[in-house]
Amino acid sequence: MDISGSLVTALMLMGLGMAFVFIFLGLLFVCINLMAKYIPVDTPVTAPKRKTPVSAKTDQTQINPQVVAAITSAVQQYRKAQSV
Amino acid sequence: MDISGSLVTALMLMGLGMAFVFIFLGLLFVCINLMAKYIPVDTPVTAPKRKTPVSAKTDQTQINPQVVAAITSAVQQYRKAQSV
Amino acid sequence: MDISGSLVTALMLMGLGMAFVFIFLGLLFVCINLMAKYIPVDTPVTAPKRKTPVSAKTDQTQINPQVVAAITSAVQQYRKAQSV
Amino acid sequence: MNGLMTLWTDTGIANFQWPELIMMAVGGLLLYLAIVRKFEPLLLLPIGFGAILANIPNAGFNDEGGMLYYIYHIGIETGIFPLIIFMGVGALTDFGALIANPKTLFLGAAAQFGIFATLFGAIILNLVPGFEFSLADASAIAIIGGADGPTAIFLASKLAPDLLGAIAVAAYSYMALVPIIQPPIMRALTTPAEREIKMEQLRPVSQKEKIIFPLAVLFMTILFLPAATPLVGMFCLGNLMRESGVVDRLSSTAQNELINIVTIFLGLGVGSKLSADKFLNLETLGILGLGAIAFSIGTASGVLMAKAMGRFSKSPINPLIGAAGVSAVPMAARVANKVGLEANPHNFLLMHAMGPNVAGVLGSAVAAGVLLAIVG
Amino acid sequence: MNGLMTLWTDTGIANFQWPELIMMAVGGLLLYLAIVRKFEPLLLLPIGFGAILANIPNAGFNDEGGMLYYIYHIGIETGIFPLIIFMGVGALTDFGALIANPKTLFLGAAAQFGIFATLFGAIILNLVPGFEFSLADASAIAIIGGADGPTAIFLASKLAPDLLGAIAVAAYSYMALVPIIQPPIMRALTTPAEREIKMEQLRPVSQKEKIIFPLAVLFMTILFLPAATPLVGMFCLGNLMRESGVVDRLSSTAQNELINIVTIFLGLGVGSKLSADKFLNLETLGILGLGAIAFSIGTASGVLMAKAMGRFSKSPINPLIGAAGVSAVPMAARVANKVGLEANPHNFLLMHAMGPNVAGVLGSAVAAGVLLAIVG
Amino acid sequence: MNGLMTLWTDTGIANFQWPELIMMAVGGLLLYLAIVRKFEPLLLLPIGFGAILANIPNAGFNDEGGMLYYIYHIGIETGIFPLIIFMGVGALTDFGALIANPKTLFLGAAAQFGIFATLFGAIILNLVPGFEFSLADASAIAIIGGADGPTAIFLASKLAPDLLGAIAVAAYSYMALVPIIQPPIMRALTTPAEREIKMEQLRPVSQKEKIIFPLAVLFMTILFLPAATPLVGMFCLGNLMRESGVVDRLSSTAQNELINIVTIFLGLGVGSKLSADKFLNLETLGILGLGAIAFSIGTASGVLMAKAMGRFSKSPINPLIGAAGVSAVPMAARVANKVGLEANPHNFLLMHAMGPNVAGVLGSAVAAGVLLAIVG
Ligand code: NA
Ligand code: NA
Ligand code: NA
Repeated sequence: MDISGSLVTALMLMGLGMAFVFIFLGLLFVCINLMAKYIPVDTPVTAPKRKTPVSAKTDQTQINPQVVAAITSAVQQYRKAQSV
Repeated sequence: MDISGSLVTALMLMGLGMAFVFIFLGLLFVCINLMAKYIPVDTPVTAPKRKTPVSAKTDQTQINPQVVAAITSAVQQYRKAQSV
Repeated sequence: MDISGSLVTALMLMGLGMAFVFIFLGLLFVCINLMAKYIPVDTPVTAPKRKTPVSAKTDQTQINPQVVAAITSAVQQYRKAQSV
Repeated sequence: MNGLMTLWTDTGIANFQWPELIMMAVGGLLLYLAIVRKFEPLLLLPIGFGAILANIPNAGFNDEGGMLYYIYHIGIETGIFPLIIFMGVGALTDFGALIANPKTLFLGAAAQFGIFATLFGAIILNLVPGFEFSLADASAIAIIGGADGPTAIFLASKLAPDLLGAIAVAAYSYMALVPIIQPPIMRALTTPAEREIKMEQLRPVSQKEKIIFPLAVLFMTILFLPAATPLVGMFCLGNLMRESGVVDRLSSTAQNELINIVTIFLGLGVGSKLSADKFLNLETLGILGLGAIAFSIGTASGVLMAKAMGRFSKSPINPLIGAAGVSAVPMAARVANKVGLEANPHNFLLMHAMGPNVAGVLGSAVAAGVLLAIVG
Repeated sequence: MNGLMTLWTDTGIANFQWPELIMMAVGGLLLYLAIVRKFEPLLLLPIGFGAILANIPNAGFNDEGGMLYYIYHIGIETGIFPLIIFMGVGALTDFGALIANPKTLFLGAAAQFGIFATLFGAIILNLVPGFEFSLADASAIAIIGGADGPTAIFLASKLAPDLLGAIAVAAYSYMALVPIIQPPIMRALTTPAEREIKMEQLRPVSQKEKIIFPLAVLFMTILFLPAATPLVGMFCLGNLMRESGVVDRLSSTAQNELINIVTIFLGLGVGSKLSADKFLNLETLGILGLGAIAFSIGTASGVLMAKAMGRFSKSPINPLIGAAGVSAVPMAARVANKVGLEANPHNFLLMHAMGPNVAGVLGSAVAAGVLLAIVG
Repeated sequence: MNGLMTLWTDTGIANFQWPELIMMAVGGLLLYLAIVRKFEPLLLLPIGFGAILANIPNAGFNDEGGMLYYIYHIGIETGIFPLIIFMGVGALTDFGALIANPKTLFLGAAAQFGIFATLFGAIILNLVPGFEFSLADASAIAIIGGADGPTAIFLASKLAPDLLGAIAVAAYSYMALVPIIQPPIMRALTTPAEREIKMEQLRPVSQKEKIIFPLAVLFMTILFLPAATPLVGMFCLGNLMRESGVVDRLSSTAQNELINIVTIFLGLGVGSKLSADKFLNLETLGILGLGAIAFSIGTASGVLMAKAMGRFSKSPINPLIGAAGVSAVPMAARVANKVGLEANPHNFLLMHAMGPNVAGVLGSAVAAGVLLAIVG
């Protein structure tokens, strides 16, 4: 194929491709809006709660503030007791 | 093969198969009883202790009662101290 | 190949092989010495700090002495409190 | 405009035909069962997804060079994937309850009657016009009664690859339905008094016994049924890795990452066999019906065997645990426990039911070996 | 002395030729970028290492029977490795931000203009003597603008395997360079006032929506673009495993061990295509140049689209998040956040930019499907 | 009754022959060593199990279509499995002690004399009627002296696949026996005063040095010994992933899940080569004898080299650490530490012995490369 033919094909691909991408994602836009409208939000899922592999760690992190405080204070008491 | 032939074969398979399964698991029954008789139970393994991947967690769980109690009390002390 | 020929080849391989191994590791010796000379040791990496999969555990171990002491003491206090 | 035509003639819309649409709906149904109803989701989710992918027109997942083509031919046709899963199941299985109460082996044996009765039933079904199950087909269908996914997939891939999709779907669906299928049968065949029977506490089992057990099973399979050694061998390897205590990192990998990886691909590969021409026919209905029969007969045989044994046994046997002999680990054992709790809220049968439950795994592997040796 | 000669004639020293030396230096450069500059090290480290191994004289890594030969033909030529990675990426992706603000889909669509403009550019480049990109070559090069590694590798392996090495290297290098390429373009196309725009907080998204979303995407791909189903299908499978919540162990394995294992081998396999005869030519320079253009045009398109949408939208839209539409997850979203913080230190755009960011992944998979359907 | 006959003619009982029975006993012995004696259980357990499976009459594990057939031809014949294991070993290896005290490289070099002396010994053994080791056989046997499993398996799969089973079993058995083989030799060649020598503390090593080290090793292998690049290359890739600190998730996977998965299958595949016709012959006895000699000579060479170097070195060298040069990581280093503690309870040699220990890994990979280049 000569270059000018290729250029025309490429231009056609550009138009067709962008149109297709927009139509596709546009239909998805419609889908999501329908979902938002018809699916009850009775059980709002707070993002970090369900993620499997992360959860284990996150949960630990969530406990941390208390535990860390507890352990810190215990360590301090222990040290005080020892340094006496 | 005609159907009646197949049926005979299937019946034969049923008898043979059930007999084989019973003989096989029956011999296993004998094996286990021999094991129970001749293997000293000097080291009774309590189930949850050796399971590999679980063990790490289980061990932690086993410590838990103590640790949880400790941490709970430490947290309570810490809170009390703070609320003062 | 007759045996005596093989033996000569084997002897040759022995000399060649050992020479090669020594030359190779000897050049590596030179390399390491050059590295030691020209690479500043401004950031000395203490071994256990960077090892990925180990690190998680090691870090925990490093905290352990303190934490264990703290928890032990907390447990003891808790038990004392309970036994009263 | 040439390109536009290419795109259009390529779309699913322009190429859909009813059979494929229906099969995608079947895939969607499996996803629904897996996600919403939580029916054996570890397998039904990838199977359902694979069924959808396999039936997309023009996508070529099942054609040479397609992803499902590779997965099926490399992992399932060779038998490698079910065997790896079975190794993982072995590494996950604790034979302690069985070793402590070896009588339960006979419950696991009796429940296999579901398999062989169904084999007979499948042949009888040939009397109905439209059914033409060969002996190999009938054997592969009957193994659904074993209530063991990897065993069913392995045997079907050897004896009746065309029926693999329907057989695997039936096996996993009924395994998920065990809490619905079994209790009525269990209640019908037992009196309230029998269901209340308390069993003696299990003796402790030493590590040595647990290590020797898989080796003894392997040894006997070698002696009497070499055809079952692929299945039983991999199962025992997994169990030996678990119990030996010296290769914990291998055992852990077999129980987790390896079995997970293979499960994803096994599911997709099984789903790839859910194509319209193989699934949308009378035979599938027959398979589904026979599968339900197989589970029911297996359950009944186990319960009746337990009742019979209870007559002659010194220590009491609750007949409910016989139902766990079909395997479907650990679901059937939990069902036995639950039905027992209904009769007596203080009677925990779970550990006692684990004995016949794991015995059923061995039982159906042995049955699969017999079928492979004679029919295969 | 015979042996000594054999050893000598075998050594690298005696066999080095300039092209291979240069390619090993390229491999070394990739290692440097990965380790010292931390450019996408998960892929550039194995790619760089693979490039070095592939160019060792007399080592035969790429010859039949060599390790890289197996890796390439089993994992990359078949498309299996990029598809498994894409499944893992799906399992790692949270579509919450996109579902909460679906308008951002259009930003992800607009940014794909980088792909198609580059396709046109690659054909124009044929006017320069020495360049001879076929339409397939041009399409494979253009997908660099999609800023998605697995998509680029998958498409290149199908359309232009000879260019795979250069295309993958360009794609990952530019993804790492996103924090350098994008900000000037973003600043040039926006006023300080626009960069300061605060966006409304995102609504909570229910689990049901998150589960239905990947199924809807799959369904639409089946309807309109079957050629994209391998990529989109595996991505949606991963995302469905994540969001369904019933197969957590499969989802976790897909996100961790499985994707890690495949990443090592994918990198080595891509590196194996960095051989002197395929890489050391004018075309590679063209690919690198076109890749940079693709990223820049994609960024600009996204920003301009966001500005345009901001005019007509009820809720305010910060045009910076349009730049995240090229994907390069999550780097481009972080860049949008950072440039936003420069304008207003209290304005966190990260969550808002995640919407176009993941939309860009879908957008370029769709674009790849269009190219496969028409050009492939 | 036909079926009964089929079952019977199929049983192991009806088909057992002495050679297979003996090989299964050998497999059982390996399991015993692995489980009860804890001899390198990670490999000897799957190898032993594989040996049992491979010798089951009528089970066809080694026939085309059998599981071990696939494992062997896909993973071992291609060299892929030992190379992946070697990558994992690289990711597990810390070269810090070697970089801090590079003189220990010469100890690792000296210990390789065990390899080349054994090669000579294997040829001499041909004088005994019944032995007919080719040069390739002799080389594959000699590498047992390298005390490195993956290296031995890789070399044997290339040079003498028929001997692979015996060589792998000998290599791993002797590695497990290091605490029994080495101490007498170490004590015989050293005086108590020498064994008490305290060594200087090691200098801290920077991350930069640790990153450059594997690259330097790779570079030198490329220059001087391309035949060793598969082994050394994968080892260095693993070590670079570990030390670079930028691909921790890949490094972790290479050290754990990936190496575990491959270890299971490598073991089974090696076990599949333990068939009666390949193992039950005079040559196996020769291999076992030569293996013991190789370990002993390697140990002695390392100790003597350390004594010689101690004469001329400014900083003191305890000759016991020379024994660690055979590698057998980390067993040999622990043995050096233990024998040192017997002489002086306050003298910890472990870290000092890690230097020659890891040097020995490189040394035997280089030796394998020389043998591949000249004999292969
Ligand atoms: Na069963
Ligand atoms: Na994109
Ligand atoms: Na060595």
